Formats: sequence, structure tokens, C-alpha cells
Amino acid sequence: MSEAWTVAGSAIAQLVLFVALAPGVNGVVKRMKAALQGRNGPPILQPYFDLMKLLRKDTVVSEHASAITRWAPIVYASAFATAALLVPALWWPAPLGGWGDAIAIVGLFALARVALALAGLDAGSAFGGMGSSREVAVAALAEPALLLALLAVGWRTGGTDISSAGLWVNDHAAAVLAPSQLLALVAMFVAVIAETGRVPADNPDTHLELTMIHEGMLIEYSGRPLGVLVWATLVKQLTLFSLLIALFVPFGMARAALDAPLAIAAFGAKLLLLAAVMAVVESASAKLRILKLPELLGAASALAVLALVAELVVG
Amino acid sequence: MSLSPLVLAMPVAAAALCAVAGRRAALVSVVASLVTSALTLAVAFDSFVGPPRRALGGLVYVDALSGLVLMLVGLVSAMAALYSFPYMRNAVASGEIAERELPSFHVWLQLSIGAMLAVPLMNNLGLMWVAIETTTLFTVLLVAFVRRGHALEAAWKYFMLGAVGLGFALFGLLLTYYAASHGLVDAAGALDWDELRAHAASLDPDLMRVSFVLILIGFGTKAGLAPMHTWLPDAHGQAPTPVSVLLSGALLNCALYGILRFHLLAAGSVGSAFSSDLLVWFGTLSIVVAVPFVLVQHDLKRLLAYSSVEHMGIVALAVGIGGPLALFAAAFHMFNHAIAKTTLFVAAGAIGQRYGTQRLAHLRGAFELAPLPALGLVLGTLAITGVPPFAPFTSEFGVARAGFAGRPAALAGAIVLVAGTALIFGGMLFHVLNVAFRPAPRHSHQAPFRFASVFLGAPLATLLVMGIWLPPLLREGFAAAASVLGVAP
Amino acid sequence: MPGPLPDLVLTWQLDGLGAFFAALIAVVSGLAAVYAVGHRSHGPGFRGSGLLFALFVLSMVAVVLAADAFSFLAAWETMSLASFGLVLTDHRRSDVRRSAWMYVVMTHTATAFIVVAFLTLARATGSLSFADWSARSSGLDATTASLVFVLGLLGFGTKAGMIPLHVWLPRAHPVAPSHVSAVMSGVMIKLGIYGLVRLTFDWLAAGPAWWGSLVLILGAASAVLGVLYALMEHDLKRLLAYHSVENIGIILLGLGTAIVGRSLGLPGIVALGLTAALFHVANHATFKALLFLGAGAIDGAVGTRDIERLGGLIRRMPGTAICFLIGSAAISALPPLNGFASEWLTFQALLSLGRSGVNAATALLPLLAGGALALTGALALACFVKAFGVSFLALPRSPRAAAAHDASVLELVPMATLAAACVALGVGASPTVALIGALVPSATLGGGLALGPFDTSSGRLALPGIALALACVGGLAAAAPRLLGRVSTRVGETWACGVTLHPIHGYTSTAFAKPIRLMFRGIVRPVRDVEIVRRAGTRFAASIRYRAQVAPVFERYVYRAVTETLVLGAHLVRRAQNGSLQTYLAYLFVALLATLVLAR
Amino acid sequence: MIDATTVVDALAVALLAAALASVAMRGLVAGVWLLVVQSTLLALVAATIAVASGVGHMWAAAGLTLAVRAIAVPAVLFLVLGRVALRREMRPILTTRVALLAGVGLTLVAFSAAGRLELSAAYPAPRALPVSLSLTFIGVLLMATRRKAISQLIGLITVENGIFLSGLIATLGLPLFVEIGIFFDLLVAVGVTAVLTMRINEHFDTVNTDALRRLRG
Repeated sequence: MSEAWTVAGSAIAQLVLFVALAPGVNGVVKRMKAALQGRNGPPILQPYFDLMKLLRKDTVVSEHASAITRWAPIVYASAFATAALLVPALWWPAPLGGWGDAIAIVGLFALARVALALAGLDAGSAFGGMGSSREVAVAALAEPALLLALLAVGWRTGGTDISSAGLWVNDHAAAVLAPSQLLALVAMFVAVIAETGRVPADNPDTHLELTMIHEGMLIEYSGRPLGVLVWATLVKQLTLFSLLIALFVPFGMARAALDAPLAIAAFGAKLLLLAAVMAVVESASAKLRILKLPELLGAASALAVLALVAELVVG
Repeated sequence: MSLSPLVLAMPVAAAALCAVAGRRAALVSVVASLVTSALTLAVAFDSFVGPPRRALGGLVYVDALSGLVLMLVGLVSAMAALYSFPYMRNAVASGEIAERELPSFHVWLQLSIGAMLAVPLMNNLGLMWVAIETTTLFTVLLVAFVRRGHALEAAWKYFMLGAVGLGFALFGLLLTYYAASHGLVDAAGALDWDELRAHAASLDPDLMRVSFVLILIGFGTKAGLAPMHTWLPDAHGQAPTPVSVLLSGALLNCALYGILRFHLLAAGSVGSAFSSDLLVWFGTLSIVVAVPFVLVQHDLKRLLAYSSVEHMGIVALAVGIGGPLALFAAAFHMFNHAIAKTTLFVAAGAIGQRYGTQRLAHLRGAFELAPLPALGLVLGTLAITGVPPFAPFTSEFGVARAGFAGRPAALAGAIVLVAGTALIFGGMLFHVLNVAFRPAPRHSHQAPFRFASVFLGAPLATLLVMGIWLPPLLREGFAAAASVLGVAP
Repeated sequence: MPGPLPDLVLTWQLDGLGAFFAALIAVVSGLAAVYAVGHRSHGPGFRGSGLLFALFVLSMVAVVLAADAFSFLAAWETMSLASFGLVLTDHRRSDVRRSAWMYVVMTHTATAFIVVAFLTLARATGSLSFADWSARSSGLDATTASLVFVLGLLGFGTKAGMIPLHVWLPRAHPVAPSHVSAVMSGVMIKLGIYGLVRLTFDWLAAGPAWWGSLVLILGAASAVLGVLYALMEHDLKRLLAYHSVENIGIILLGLGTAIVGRSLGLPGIVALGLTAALFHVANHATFKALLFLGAGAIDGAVGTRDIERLGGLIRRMPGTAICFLIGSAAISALPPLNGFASEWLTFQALLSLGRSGVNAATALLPLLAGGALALTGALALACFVKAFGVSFLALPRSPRAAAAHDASVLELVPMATLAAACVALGVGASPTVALIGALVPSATLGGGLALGPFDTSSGRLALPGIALALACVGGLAAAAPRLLGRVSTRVGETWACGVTLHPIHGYTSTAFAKPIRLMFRGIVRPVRDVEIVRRAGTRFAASIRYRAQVAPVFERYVYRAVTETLVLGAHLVRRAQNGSLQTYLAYLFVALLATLVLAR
Repeated sequence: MIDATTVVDALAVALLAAALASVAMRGLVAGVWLLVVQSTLLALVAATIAVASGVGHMWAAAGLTLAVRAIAVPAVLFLVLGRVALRREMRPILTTRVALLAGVGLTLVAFSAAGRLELSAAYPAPRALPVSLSLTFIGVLLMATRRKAISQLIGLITVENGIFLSGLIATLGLPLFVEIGIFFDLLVAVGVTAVLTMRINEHFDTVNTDALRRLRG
């Protein structure tokens, strides 16, 4: 019984943490990008202001829209939030780690994707359809890459259970630099870029029909539902970041209340580092043509397989 | 007392009556055939359960094998006579045949039936040969009965090949007689089956080898074994359909019966391997040869004729494989083929008369214009191509099983059997589906088809039931025939 | 019951495996029958079709009851035959006849392979009874066993629709009445799997590892290619048929894992893989039957299966829409539905096989298969976003779609039941799997399943928990924003760059699949034709027609190649029958001389 | 005994010569006359054996041979020839020379084949059996290489003669009733073919079997 309470407690705690932190992370990335590009950019808290504004706005829905449009944001948000609870961030193990593993995370992402893609088609506009079509096409390549990377990691660390995998790495610090681990890291990083819709896979800041993917599906949304969708997307990004962290550099996570300060510091530092890397990558590379994506993601998958081979050969 | 003399007498009497009966000839012929088939059934069933019977002072000898063939001839000939009733009426109506010719048709029909019935009854193999030769003579006249060029051509080839084949068979017969008359004491009984069977072991093997080869080629021609089958599609395709029924269902079995008798003698003298292997090879070859002609075919009745070649091959293969299972299956399959092929030819004949052609290209939409025959054609095709739960599948399964359990030659034959039947299934079904279901060119009235339950329903139902369950009597019969065919190792 | 041949006895017996399949058959066929009653009004039927359907169902049950080769074959072919008759329902259409013929010929040829396999076993064991086979299986020599395995794989694989023997499937399923397609796709092709399970776990002893590897490779190919071809389709039922190929592939992945596990002597992996396969069998039966029934409802209401002509049906057929949506979600393996559960198990099976660390070869293949499975899942998702989105959402693209009405109660009830089953089997996955585990190994493995499969050594999954979490967080996401006060909702037009929205603005199925078509053009070989009619003397187009389809690679190189070779050969051989009596006499004479000389 | 054997052998050789001659000749009338010759020789064989063995029914055989084979059958054939105005075998499939070579070749085959049979016990003429076999073969050769229905008939009857010869020499003929049956069959056969030939003639206005090649495949 008490165990159930601890699960619930830690779940709520992590939920609050992620929801609260997610926009900030994006703000940091934006700020870093601006710095790299010689602008001074928006304040780090800007995403919070935008979201608050959106959540207070009235909404307009299309006359052709069906119930799908109404329910999509909620399914979308709940899928990502649930996924967020399957990843250990500040402490071991992940709050709901006993209920789902890496595959479950991928599955939940798929659930969210379906919800949004259908919503994109719902209103019958060409942009929405285009967005959905491209989204599922890219995902068709990103998902195997992500999963292969996860399998490649889980391969040595004992399966698809993220907490135990992370703990294994935590206990075998030397393994971090093993070739298989590094290859898997690169593969997973590329997959994460694609999943978070960042350059070179997609451009989160564009509304130009020809280039947008994610934004295309949102085009019919406004006001509060849009706010929910945007926020959920940010939570997803944070989830993926912390997944990277938990699987590759899990050090310093709390096992007991005493470790909390260290854990917070470590998590923050790693997030900052990751944000910096993202910013650099985004500034350094241009968006790829959508038909070039297969090569990028195919390469990621290949790397994942390579990681595996390395694992089998080098051990 | 034995009924077999009556069986012999009946058709001859019927023929005589038909000759004088004038317009009632058809009626006479139908009634007579029904009686005849009843008699044959009686004789056959008696032979299934009882010991071999002799009659007419040893002239007639009936064991289970004769009984089986007798039964088939009886059933099929009755069907043929029955069907000739409506068929000939339509033929006369369409001006294909002059009314005054009808009696002669029935005369020839009855005489052919008589000759065929004589084949399994003769104790003396020489007279058996004479009977088989006689069937040729009469059936040739039936094939050429409609004076169309094609029919004449078919009859001519049928006669020529048949005559040459039977010539070789006679040669083989002579050699056997030679061997016997020098191996046995009295030359008079030296062609009597029971004598020969008794002394088979003491016949000169070299002579019997050559003799059996000649017999196999000779009677094989008549039985439609490849590569001597070439006359068969012509004759079966061009004959009036009731005659086709008779040829496919009855005559082929008679010829095969001749081969089987000599197979037993050869096996007794040379050892079973020789003749069995020959039967396996010719049977397999017949199956193989039938395939391409079924896959690509332009004429409905020729299609059925080639399927007959295949099935004669299957029976020969089964006998060649040997062993209780295969021989039982062989007897069973003879039965199945006779029944199924009768149904198919009746259905094909009805459809053919409805359209006035047998060219597959012109037959379409039969399911609308002649529903029952079309249905019978489709179901009959499924049956004959060995689709469970129809009986032919069961018998073929038995053959294949025995073949797989047997020596290499048998194994090869069985594999060919499975593959060949699968291919032939595809071919026949393709043509038949088009005949039945391709939309009809023009919508016209349905052709009435009466007695469908007799011609199509009953046979198909029989095959369906016998695929799963055999009536005890028939089981007895097949088993008994198999034991007659069982060669002493 | 004494059989029609000497030494032939028809034996029937129900064991765990059989019971499992029999239950599936009963449920799905029953629901399909109810649906058929409701669907009676539209679509062609014929007298006795009901009887034929009953025969079809009975023969399927007989297949799983059969305990000897003959009974099995009799039931098996009766099943094929009955379904053939049902496929032929609309026999006036030439494509129906061709498809039905193709189906029956392929399935009959497959049966020929099975017959040879059975008789080879009979030759080796001297018996036709399945019990004897499994008892004496260890006595078989390796080559015979492998031969039987390959023959059986060909035979049962054809029935199951395994690539490259799937050609009949996307042709036969669409032309059959929908409730028949539901049963064929939901249950009948699974009997191919049943045969494979029997063959590899009951009749044959553990074989070399390449058996399982072969099954894995074929499974991966079937899964990926099946879903790719499905994506290229815009005939709803053909699309679903290709998904059957895909799902058979997924099942084969589980089965292959189990077979490899058996060869390597790893009971845990055998149990895991077999459970995954059988659980997916059950799941696919539910959602594929559901989807076919839904497609039938659409066909009945709109009169076409062409997705391009549909659209906007969610408002006109809400009941069908909800059921179809659930079915789509299930088949796209979305948590917490049943499709996800069984695919999760398959992943785990592959991973644990890979990690069993025997050698690099046995390790890498499962991982690649896992990748293929992931790709399949993602593509299936894309396909059903297309299928559902294009046919149910946006604006109707044809007047009949605009005038459609929802299905009748008798049609909706079975669909709703199946939809409920999809949810139940998902949330209730562990008890279901426990049940299967209790049923099946008793028949096949000897020992019980060693582990509660949802807590494997390598991963854990609790779908009830996931479902709970989804519900709570979803409620939160719906409720939380209200704390910021209420906002009003206004209905407006869809943004279409200022012009008024027209149905053709919405994405069509062809357009939707285009990125994927281009990404995988190396595999699906798309061909496009664009014809532009210009207004006289201007550069302006009066009309533009764009058609894109994919080359039917397998039909061309597998099916048609074989048939054409056969027919060509037949034409050559037929020259021998040249009508000349002299030639025929020559044959006769040569035959005589040859026999005289050769026969010794 | 010995002289009977030599006589039979001589007659057999004459038969072979007659058969080869009918291969060489293309005139139909000549062909039929050659049949008469063959049949007469057969009758003589039968008679010789009857004398030598004193078996009663061999006389019957000889008589039947004369009556049926030497008189009745040729008569029917001449009748047919009269009906269908036709005198020569046009364009045979093999030229005369090749046909002759083939005939000789087949004779050799026949001798080798018959040589494989242990006929030492054969009464009364061991060397005649190969001849009968070669007669049969030559008959088939005739049928296979001639285009006219009549010449094919001639070939067929040559075959029958060969078989009959072997019957005579090897086994003193078959049991009488079988013998009679066979004769009866021969008669009916010739009758039937005559009917057929004339029907063919009236239907195609030719007895050239090239017209009979419509049924194929």
C-alpha cells in the first residue's frame, strides 16, 4: 500500500517537474542559438509567457472539424506526459518504470503522433494533410532508428527497462566510452533530433508551407488547445533529453533524499550541456529536404546496428 | 444357378429387338440396359462375397476382378442408354441425325455393351481378346454414327490404331499360348484363365516378358495409356455423348482389365518386378502426358478425354505400385473414375447440345443458360481432379500413400501423381469456370434439363459419401478385387 | 471412425492448441454470421451461401480437430473449397473469377506440398496418425526432417499468405463478401500458422537453427513488404488484405524466434516466442475481422471501397467510425490496445533470443528483425492514419459519401463487440497470455511456460497501469487549463489561403502516401502517369489527371512467371498431337520397340 | 518332318519377299494382289503343317485362310477400289528406296528380337517366327508411310498375316473356336473399314488421309 503511495507521489513530483521545466529548456536552447548566431534573442522565460497567453485566448475551430479535433490535444498531452513518467530524471528508478519500458515509450509517442496526424487531416485543409503525411513518413524512419538505438543500448545493459539500463551504465562508468555505447549514442541523438522536430529534420520556428512538418498539423489550432499541444511537445522534448541522459550519462542521480542537491545540480548541468549541443547542431546545419531525411535516419539505424556488431565483436 | 449367361444374352436379345422395334427401339434399349445392369450388379455382388464362379462349362469365369469391371460396365452402360434417350431426341430435333437411323444406333449400342460385358466374363483369354476386338468394331460405328468429317476422321484413327494395337496384343496372346501349350499338358485349355493362373509359375519367363510387353502395348492402346493414347481424345471428343460416356466409363476399364490379367500371369512367371515396373512407368507417363493437353485445350469433351488418359494412368500406376493398399485404391479409383466421368460427360453433353458446339471459346454463361449441367460440370470437375471430400481424392491418396511407402520407382510415380493432379486441377478448373460463369453472350431461354437428379445428383452424392465412408459391400468388393490382383511375391 | 481405405482411420481430438484456435474460429465466425444477417440487404448473395458459410466454418473447426493426416487433408481442402465458393459469390465479374481461380489453384498447389510432406512423414514413421508422428519424430534423419519442414513451410506458408506466396491473398480477400473476408483474413489464414506450429513443435523434433532463421527472414520480409504494399493501396479491402500479410509476418517473427529457441534448447525463449505468436494470432483475428466488417459497412453505405471517393464519414457513420478507429489503433500497435501488447512480446522474444548470446549470427538476425518490426509498426501507423483519416475525416469526395448512412444495428453490434475485445485483450493482456501459456505448451512443449511473459528478464509492461496513467494525466490535461479561467470557442472556416474550401483541397490517399512512396521507391517501384489537357492556345491546364501505382513485382515474377512458363511448355508439347495417323502409328511402334529393347 | 520344316521356311521367305515387294510397289491394285499372294502362301503353310502334324483342325485353318484372307478380304478391297477411282499411292511419305531400306532394317530388328526367344522347341519351323515378326513390322511400316486409306488397310492386313503366321508355326494355331473368332473379327474389321473408307471418300471426295488431320491438340 505504502509502495503504491510512493509510486503515486514520485509520479506526481516528476510530472510537475517536467511540465514546469519543459518550456524553460526550450527557452535556453533558443537563447543559446541566438547567441551563436550573434543575436541576443528572446528571454529564457519567453516560452512561459507565450504559453500563458495561448492558454487564455479564445479558440476558433473549423466548421468541418469533428470530435477528433477536440480530443486530439488531450490524447497528445496525456501520451507524452505518461511517457515522461517512464524515464528516470532526478532519481532512481523512474516513477512508473515498473509499468513500461523503452518500447512503451515509443508506443506512447506513436499514440500521440496518431492523435495529432488525424487532427491534421480533420479539417480538410491541404496544410494539415501535408503535415500529417510528412510527419508519419519521417516517423516511419525515426521510430526504427530510435528503437534500434534503444535495443542496442538495452542489449548490453540488460533489456528494454530504462531504469535498470541506466543503473547498469551508472555502475559501469568505464562502459560509457565503449565503442558500442558511443555509436549507440550518436544513433540515438540523431533519432532524438528527428523526433523533436529540430533542424536538420524539421524547423520548429517556421510556418512556411513548403518546409514545415509539425507546424502543419497545428495550423487549424488556436488558443487554449494550441497551448496544450505546444506545451505537450515541449514535455516530449524534455522526455527525450532525459532519456538520452539516463541511458548514456546517468551519473549522480539520487538514490536517497540526501543525494537530492547533487542530483538536481547534475541534471541541470547535463541538460544545459545537451541544450548547447542542440544549439550548435541547429546553427551549424541547414534543414534537409524531406526526401534527404531517409539517408540521415538510415545512417542512424545503421549506426545502431553497428553499435550492436561492435558489442558482439569487442564485447 | 449363375446369372452370367443371362448377362451375356440380354444385350444381344435387346439388339435384335431394337432392330425390329422401329420407333420404340430407344425404349427397348433403355429398359434392356436397366435390366442388364441389375443383372450385372447381382453377379458382381455375388462375386464380391463368394468364391469365383464358373458357367457354361467353364467358358465363363467370374471372380471379384471380373465382378468389379462387370459392375462398372453395367452401371455406365445403363447411364449411357438412359442418356441416349434425351440426347438423341435433341439430336434428331436439331437435324443432326435422321429419325430413321435411331434404331440402328441402339442396335450398335446394345452390341457394344454386349461385347464389353463379355470381356470380363470370358474365361478363355483368346475369347477375351476377341471380345475386346469386337468392342472396337461396334464402337467405331457408333463414333462415326453422325456423318461429320471430324467424326469420320476420329473413327478412322480409332479403328486403325486400335486394330494395330490389338494385333500386337494377339501376338502377345500367341506367345502366352505357346508358352502354355509347351509348359502345360493339354493345349485345349492352354488359354483358360484358371489353368494359366494355376500354372503361371511354370511358364517360360523370356516368352512371358515379350508377351507381356506386346499385351501392354496392345491393350494399352485401347486403354488409352500414353503414348498410345493418341486416338482417345479424337474418339471421345467426336462421338455422340452417350457413346463418349460408354467409351470413357466402360471400354477403358475393359481394356485395362485385359492388361491386368496378363500382368498377373507375367508376375507369376517372371516375378512381379518386371510387369509392375512397366505399369508404373506407363502409368506415370500417361499422367505426365495428360497435363499439357489439359492446361491448354480448346474443346470441352477433349478436355474430359485427356483427363481419362490421366486416370487410366493413375490406375495403372496403382497396380504397378502393388500391395494391398495400392490395389484396393486401384479398384476404388476405377470405380470413382467411371462414375465421375459419366457425370462429367453427361453435363458436358447437355451444355454442348444447348450451345451447339463444344469449343470452349464459345461456351460461356452456362450457369445461366443450363444451370444444373453447369453445376454438375463444376462439381464433377472438382471430384475428378481429386479434391476432398470427393472419393477420387481418397483413392488417389491411397495410391500416393502406397507409392511413398514403396520402392523408388513407386515413389517417383507417386510424386508425379501428386504434382500432376495439382496441375490438372488448375487447368480443368480454369476452363470449367469460364464455361460456367463467363457472362453469356446473349440472354436466351434456359435449356430444360430433366432427370438431373439421376444423371448428376446421384453420382455426385455417391462420390461425396464414398470419400468418407464406403458401403460394406463395395469395401468387400474392392478388397476382393485387390486380393485377386495381389501377385504372389 | 473407420476410413474409406484399408488401414485408414479418421481420428479427431481436441488439445490445447486446437482449443485455442477453435475458440477463435467460433467467436469470429459467430460475429461475422450476425453481421452477415444485418448486411444481407446490400451486396450479391446466392442461394445456399449461408449453408456454404456454415460448411466453411465447420471445416475450419474440423481442421483443428483432425488427429491424422487424412482427416486433416479432407477438412483442409473442404475449407479451401468452401471459401473458394464464397469468394466466387459475385461470379459475373471477370476479376472475381480470376481471383477466385488464382486463390483455389494456389491453395490447392499448397495442399499438394502438404500432402507430400505428410506422406514423407508417413513413409518415415509408417503411420498417418499425428500422435505417432510426434512420438517417433526423434527417429527421423536430418535430411528427411528438413525436407518435411521446407515442404510444410511452402504449403502452410501459402495458406497463411507469407511472402512471396501471398499473391492470392490481396486478390481473393477483397472480392469476397465482407463477412467472408473477415473470417478468411481473421481466422482461415491463421490455420496456416496452426499447421506451422504443429509441424515445427509437434510432428518434428527440434531441427537445425536455420529453420527458425528462415522463418524469421520470411517473417520480416512479409511484415515490411506487406505494410509497404498496403500503404500504396487505395482500395480499402485490398489495403486490409495486405495488412494481413504484414501481420502474418509479425506472427512468423514470434514463431521463428520460438523455433530457433527450440533448436538451441532454450525453453524460456520458445515459450516467449510462441506466446507472442499465438497472442498476436488472437489479436489480429479480433482487429482484422473488425476492420473488414467496417470496410464492408462502408462499402454497403457508399457503394465503393475506393478511399479516394470517401471522406467525411465520421459525421455520417459515427458508430462505424468509432469501431474502425479502435481497430486501426489496435492494428497500429498503440498502447494500451492488444496489438501493442503482442508486438511488445515479439520485441521481447527477439531481444532475449539475441541476448541469449549463442553466437553472433543468431544474435544479429533477431536484432535486425526487431528493426524490421519497428519499421513495420511505424509504417502500419502511417497506413491507418491514411485509411481512417482519408475515408472518415475531411470533406466527402463523392455524392454517395455525402449521403451515406450508418450501418444497421446487426452490423454495428459485432463490430462493437470486436472493438471491445481489442481493448479487453490489451488491458487484460497478462491474464490472456497466462491462459494461452496454460493451454498451449501442454500441447507442444511438454513443460508449462516458465515465466509470466509480461515480466521478462529484459523488460516489463503493465498495460493496465499505462491505461490508468493515460486516463489520469489526460484528465489533468483537460482540466488544468480551466484554472486559468474559461474561454469561448468560435466556429469558423478552415484556412485555405483565402479561397473557399473544396473537397479536393483535402489530402487524398495517393497524396498522403507519396512521401513514403518516394522514400521506398527502390522497393515498391512506383509508376506515375500525368496527363495534362491544356486549353486551346493557352498554357493553362483544362484538366490534369495524376495516377500513381506500384509495379506488381511478385505477381509478375512469382505467379505469372510460373503460369506462363507452364502454358508455353504446354503449347510446345501439344504439337505432338498433330492429327496425323502416321505419326500416331509411329509413336505406337516406337513405344513397342523401345519397351522390347529396354524392358528387361 | 525335316522337309516340312524346309517347305515352311521356304514359304516363309516367300512371304517376306511378298511383303517387301508391297513396300516397293506403289500401285494399289498390285498391293491387293500381293495380299492375295501372301494369303495363299499362308494357306499353303497351314496345309503343310496339317500334312506334317496331322492335326485335324489345321485343315480347317488352311481352308478358312484361303476363304477369308485370300478371297473374301481382297474381294472387298477391290470393291472399295472400284468405288473410289484411285490407282496409285501418290507421294508416299518415304521414297521407295528409303522405304525398302527401312523394311530391311525392320526385318533385321525382327530377327534379332525373335532370336532372343528360346524357340528351339518350336514346332515345326524355328526360322519362321522371325519372319512373322518382320511381316508385322513391315505392315506397320506400310501403314505409317502411306497416305491413302487403302494402302493403310493393306498394311493392317499384312500385320494380321504376320501374326497369323506366327500362330501357325509356333503353336499349331490357337484353339479352334478362338481361331474362328479371330477370322470373324478380321472379316468384320475389313467390312467396317470398307464402310468407313467409302464414307470418307464420299465426304471428303478423297481417301487421302491428309484430309484427316483436322483433330489436333
